[in-house]
Amino acid sequence: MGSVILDQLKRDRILDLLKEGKRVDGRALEEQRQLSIETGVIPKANGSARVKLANTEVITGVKIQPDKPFPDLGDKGILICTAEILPLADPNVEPGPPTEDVIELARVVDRGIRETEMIDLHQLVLKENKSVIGLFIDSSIINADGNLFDACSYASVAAILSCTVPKYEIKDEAPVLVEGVTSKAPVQTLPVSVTMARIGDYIVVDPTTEEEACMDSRITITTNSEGNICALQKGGSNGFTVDQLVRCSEIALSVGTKIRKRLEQLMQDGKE
Amino acid sequence: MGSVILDQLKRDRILDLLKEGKRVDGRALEEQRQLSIETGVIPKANGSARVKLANTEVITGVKIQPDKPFPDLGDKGILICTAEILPLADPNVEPGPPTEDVIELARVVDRGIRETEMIDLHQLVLKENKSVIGLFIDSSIINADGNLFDACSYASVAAILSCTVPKYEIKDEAPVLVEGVTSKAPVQTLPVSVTMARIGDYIVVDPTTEEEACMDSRITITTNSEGNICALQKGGSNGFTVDQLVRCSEIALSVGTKIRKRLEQLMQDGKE
Amino acid sequence: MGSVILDQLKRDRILDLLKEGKRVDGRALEEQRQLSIETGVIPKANGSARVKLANTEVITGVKIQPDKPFPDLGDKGILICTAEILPLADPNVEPGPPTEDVIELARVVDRGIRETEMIDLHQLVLKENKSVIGLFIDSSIINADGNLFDACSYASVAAILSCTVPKYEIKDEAPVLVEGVTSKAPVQTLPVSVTMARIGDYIVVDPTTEEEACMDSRITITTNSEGNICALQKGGSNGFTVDQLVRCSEIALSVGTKIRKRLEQLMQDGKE
Amino acid sequence: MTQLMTEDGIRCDGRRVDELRNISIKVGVLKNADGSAYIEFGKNKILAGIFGPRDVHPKHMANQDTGILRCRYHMSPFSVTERKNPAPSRREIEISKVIKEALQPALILKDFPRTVIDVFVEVLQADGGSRCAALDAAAVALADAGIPMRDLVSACAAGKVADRIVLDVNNEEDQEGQADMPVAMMPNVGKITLMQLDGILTPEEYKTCLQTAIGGCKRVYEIQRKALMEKYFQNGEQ
Amino acid sequence: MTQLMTEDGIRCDGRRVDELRNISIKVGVLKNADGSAYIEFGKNKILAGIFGPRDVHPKHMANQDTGILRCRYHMSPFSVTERKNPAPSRREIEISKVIKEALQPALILKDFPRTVIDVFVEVLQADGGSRCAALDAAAVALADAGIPMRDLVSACAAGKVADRIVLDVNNEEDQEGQADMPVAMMPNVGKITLMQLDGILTPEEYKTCLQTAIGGCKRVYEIQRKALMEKYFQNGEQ
Amino acid sequence: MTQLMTEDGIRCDGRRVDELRNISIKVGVLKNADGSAYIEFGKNKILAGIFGPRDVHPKHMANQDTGILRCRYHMSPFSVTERKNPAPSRREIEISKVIKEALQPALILKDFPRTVIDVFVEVLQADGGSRCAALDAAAVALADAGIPMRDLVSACAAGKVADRIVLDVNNEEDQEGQADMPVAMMPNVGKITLMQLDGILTPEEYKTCLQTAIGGCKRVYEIQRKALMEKYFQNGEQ
Repeated sequence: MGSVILDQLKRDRILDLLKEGKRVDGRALEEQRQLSIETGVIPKANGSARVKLANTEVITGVKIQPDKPFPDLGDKGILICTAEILPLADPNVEPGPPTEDVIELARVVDRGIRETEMIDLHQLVLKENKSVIGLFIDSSIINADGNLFDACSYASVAAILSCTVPKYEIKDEAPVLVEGVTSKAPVQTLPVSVTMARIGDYIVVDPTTEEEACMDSRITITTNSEGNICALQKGGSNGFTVDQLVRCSEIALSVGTKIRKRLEQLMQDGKE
Repeated sequence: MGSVILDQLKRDRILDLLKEGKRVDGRALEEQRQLSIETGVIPKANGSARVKLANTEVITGVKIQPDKPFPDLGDKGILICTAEILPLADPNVEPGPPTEDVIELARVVDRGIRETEMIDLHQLVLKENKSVIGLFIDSSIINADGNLFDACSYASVAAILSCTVPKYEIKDEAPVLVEGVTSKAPVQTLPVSVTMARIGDYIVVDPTTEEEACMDSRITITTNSEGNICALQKGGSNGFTVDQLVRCSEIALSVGTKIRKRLEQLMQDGKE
Repeated sequence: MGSVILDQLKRDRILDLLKEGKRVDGRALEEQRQLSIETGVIPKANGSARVKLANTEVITGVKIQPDKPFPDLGDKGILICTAEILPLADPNVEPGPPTEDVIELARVVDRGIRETEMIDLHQLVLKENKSVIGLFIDSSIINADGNLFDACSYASVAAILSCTVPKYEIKDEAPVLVEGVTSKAPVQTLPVSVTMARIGDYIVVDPTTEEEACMDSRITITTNSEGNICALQKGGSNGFTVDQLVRCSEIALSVGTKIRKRLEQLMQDGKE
Repeated sequence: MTQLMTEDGIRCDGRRVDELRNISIKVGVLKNADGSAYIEFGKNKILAGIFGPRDVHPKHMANQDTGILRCRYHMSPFSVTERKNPAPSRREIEISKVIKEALQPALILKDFPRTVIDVFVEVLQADGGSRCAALDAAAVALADAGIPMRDLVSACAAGKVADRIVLDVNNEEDQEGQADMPVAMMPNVGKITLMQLDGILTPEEYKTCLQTAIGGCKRVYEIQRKALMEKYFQNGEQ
Repeated sequence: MTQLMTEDGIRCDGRRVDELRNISIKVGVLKNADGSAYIEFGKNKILAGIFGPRDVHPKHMANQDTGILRCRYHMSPFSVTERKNPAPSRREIEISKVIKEALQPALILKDFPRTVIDVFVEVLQADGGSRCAALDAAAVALADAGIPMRDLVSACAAGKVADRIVLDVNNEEDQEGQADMPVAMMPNVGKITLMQLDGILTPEEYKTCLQTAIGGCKRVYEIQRKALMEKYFQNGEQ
Repeated sequence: MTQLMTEDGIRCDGRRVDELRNISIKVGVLKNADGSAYIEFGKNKILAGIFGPRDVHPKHMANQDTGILRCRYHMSPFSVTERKNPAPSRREIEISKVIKEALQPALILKDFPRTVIDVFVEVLQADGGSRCAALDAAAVALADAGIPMRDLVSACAAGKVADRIVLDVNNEEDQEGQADMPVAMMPNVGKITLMQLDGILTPEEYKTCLQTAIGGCKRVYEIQRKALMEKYFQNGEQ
């Protein structure tokens, strides 16, 4: 293969640059790539968004439909986030059931939205224990260039913010659509995830595929509008020191604040 | 392998014969193989048929049972056609989930019956939106020698014609069998599919496995009793000219008429 | 590989010993290995047991919950036995869907309990045709050293004997737990399976993995408290003579009687 | 609840306790298979087709030292009262295994290293005793494929119905009777290669039931033999 | 029930019987793919991405004598009214097959033995005629990937609505109309490479419908060509 | 709704905020595995078994340059309140991945190219913190298998309950508390190798919670060490 040697050379080059405070694509260590957020891209969905983090690109759609609640969670609506790396997004991805990487991705996105309590699920109950409203938030990654976590997370949040929630009523024990009446999703806070990679002793924000290939470990931290830390996932085959973990939480808060402002704008204006 | 050379030799030989208006098994180009249709071969099924197109042989059984209607189709009964090439039918078939070829086969058979509106599905409703009668028309191919489309299609149609439909009534919200009362299936028209292969500039009806192995493309056209064209599927890794497609539709109508006479006999007499 | 030669050498050695009435581990031919049965090992389950047959070790848990009855079996509760050879139990086992060996294992254990009518399933009906109690008896094999049949069977029976069955009542058409009221499982008889291997002309009871690797064939016979033969399964790629089959039934009865005494003790005392 | 036996010992389908259902076997019914047979055994209608010895796919399953035997017992969706899902059930997987192990002693797989013999059984209509009928067809199909065999394998169930031991349990008897014991044997070698039991038998009944099943196997053997003779000798072939 | 056509022959979306929906195609929209295109065809929004010719995995699928073509047509869960399960449905598997067979005549796979060309199509939003739109995007994406082609493949459906033959059937017309006939062709070679029909047509209508669809394909071809020109020539590239 | 803490800071299971549940570890409990351990951590009952370094199946997964690590975290159907389907859930697949990544830094896989080390964890009874307990057992089992390690891996969760940071969150606290933060570390190397968080913490609480978890890991480490010592030195083995 020779790939081991090549990988090592790439890592050396990236580390050399990091020592000078630089990255391959010219960014500062704690700088995100160019982020664009566009909503309403899938008019047939109840909500949708297209997010680009430079070359990483994802489209998320929200489908809203009545469902049965989970057992023992009869007083809450349903919220499910999924993700798929489309095979056209990455030459190394093959069609088939989700890999462990994709399952982790979807679950981290899901927890970021769930644990911050972004949506008040209690407001999505039609009849307790019998019928609730379900939000299915599906992300299709159409080009993969690193940090799928944040791209899917921002796209999911933006898609929810853009949602038009149809009204359902219970008639004869069954939920019936009330035509022409809609509302916004009951949003309580704005979760923002920030993903960082550790390469040697350096923490870089929003890693590219190239950086992910030679990183030691990865961390995704999601914060809410109140400046709290609400969800966290360490990944990758090495670890972090405690100091690094504290530093990462600070970066997540500061970078997150900038992103949140853009999402707030989106929420108020219906567009950026 | 050498199989490429062999395949080419076989194709050359078949084409040489076609130039003289002949086929390997002595048939004319637009001549079907010997067709036999036998019904009632699986007495435990509600309807059944065994069809042979020379060495291609299929057994189809119909099971009729109450079911829930599809959402948004609450005023229609259920009709589902499936097919399996049994592994004993073909040395190249392996047990396992259906391949794309088998899925196409089943869906083409299904559409031939569905699109001609052979069965009046509105008559199969027990209680609108709640309970309907389902017809499951399953074809087991027991020897494969080409043109599985027509063999499964004729067997499915004949099995439906031979059906004894049990009577169900709604009691306490649930369908209950009424013993001893049966009827025929509500048949409105007789769909007949005709499958043709293009080999070079020649169109041959009812291709064998040998002919399919060297054909350019394939077409299945289903017509109804009124002489209309109701379903069509082009297959194979090459195409047709417009003239060929018009010619194919004429062949489908003329060959179909002969087959339909035999099916009408079957419908009237309960046997050929 | 050379494994064929090695296997043959092992078989020769085992057969040589058998001629002298001995086995590799020093047992007599009709002697079981050291059996230990411990119940209540999984307090969160409704019943549980850990069984060791020397190095073969299994943990069985019983979960009891309301369920819908099977169609046409509306007057009976549900009983389902499963088994999994955990990948940590055996270097040759890989994670994944159950193999044919494991499916046979689970079904033989299931039939031993079902066919002896150990549990009066009629007593597990909450509302006929609508709601019944289900017993899910799942065995996890944690170390495999032959004769998984008997280990799983004893563990399943012991776990059932140790069960605390919660009480359910029907309210508003749905089963509701009645807190604080429990009963024993409605046990009618004690099934005991005895598994034997034929190696050459010898029948050995409770074969080890080593013996199974060179046996000709296998038989599992389950008897009930009344001394009847209630379930039987021949396995392995060779056969038995009629005399051997009669002899096996006698061994199953005599060895089974000893095991049953221990299970009866367990039933009366709640422990051995 | 059907009455399974009259006071005169006549069973629900009119048979006596020691009577087989009608059995007919046709050999060589499939064009593509290397060997095949079709059996009607009571209301059972079952096809068996053989491929092999042939190369193994996937290759890593091949064994350098011996041929391998694979078996698939499968029921068509329309073969039973309630439509069967076409995906293999746990029951079908278990029966595939016991059929394979019942046929294996009759074959000399060591003579065909690195190859596989595939036995495919399709139950077109199921009645009581379908695994025995499937085995009877499969054994004949193996012979039709020209595969060297130590002996045929002949199968028949016995059971207990209305407190009596009966030969060849039918569907109603299987559902509502007291015991069902499918048995397969190599009739000339005298070895039992398949045996199962569901139900309750005294030790004495167990022996009687086994002997009754063996009697059935031997009668099935004659029918199998005749079917092969008809194909290979009466027609003047071979 | 929507009224599908006014007395003046105006369709439910305002089009005349021979009018296409709006179509726009962008070439080279995906960074990682070897070639790509994005099409909006009415309300259809579809991406196509190409990888290859490249090594085949798993290796045993490779063919020594020719390259192979694989195709996946897939719908995002949010692409249709009721959320779609992400696992491939039987419908998606069939459409993948007919799309593959529609593209294959345009390729010269023999020139790339032992390799595969992968065509991945993702339907982000589905409207009537998604398989035709998918094909239109896939053909352009193949060209964008620099894969030698005998011709483009251009696809468009025709159908029968309110007793009239119409071009480019939309979603409502597909659901409630009388016939839908998707057609794909190599416009310069003059060969039809995909054709399906669901619905009821007289023989005369069949011919008219086919000609109508072909007319649509030719207009789609111009749009495809223009999209490729825009990328490769107007921008001064190549 | 359980009351999770009394006014005196006593938790629902009687512990103080900085108190671990009872932990016991037994080493070498499985005969067939190359290394194994059994842990009881509160009501968690978990087995870990190790095979390897050994050949990789399927072979194409082997890596010429390094050994690989595989991990399966699995729950027995009877391990939780409502019977669990035996097929692996998405949750189990994610936990398998984070456990694998938590153990990997402690191993020197480069020394075992072309091989695999398999870590199989079975949760026989689950309580809060099962992934930490699983890791604790797995690390000890790796040591028991004689696999060279840079350090042990010790895991323990902290969390927030009734507005206080607590050590070692139990099941009720996990369900109804405010935050759960599982942490794993190499105690001598001082590296955190697993960290997750579900719940809401202020930045200050985040630091306290992390330090609390680390304190727990260190106490777990002593228990792991003692368990290994007991097997390898007190019994006079090695």
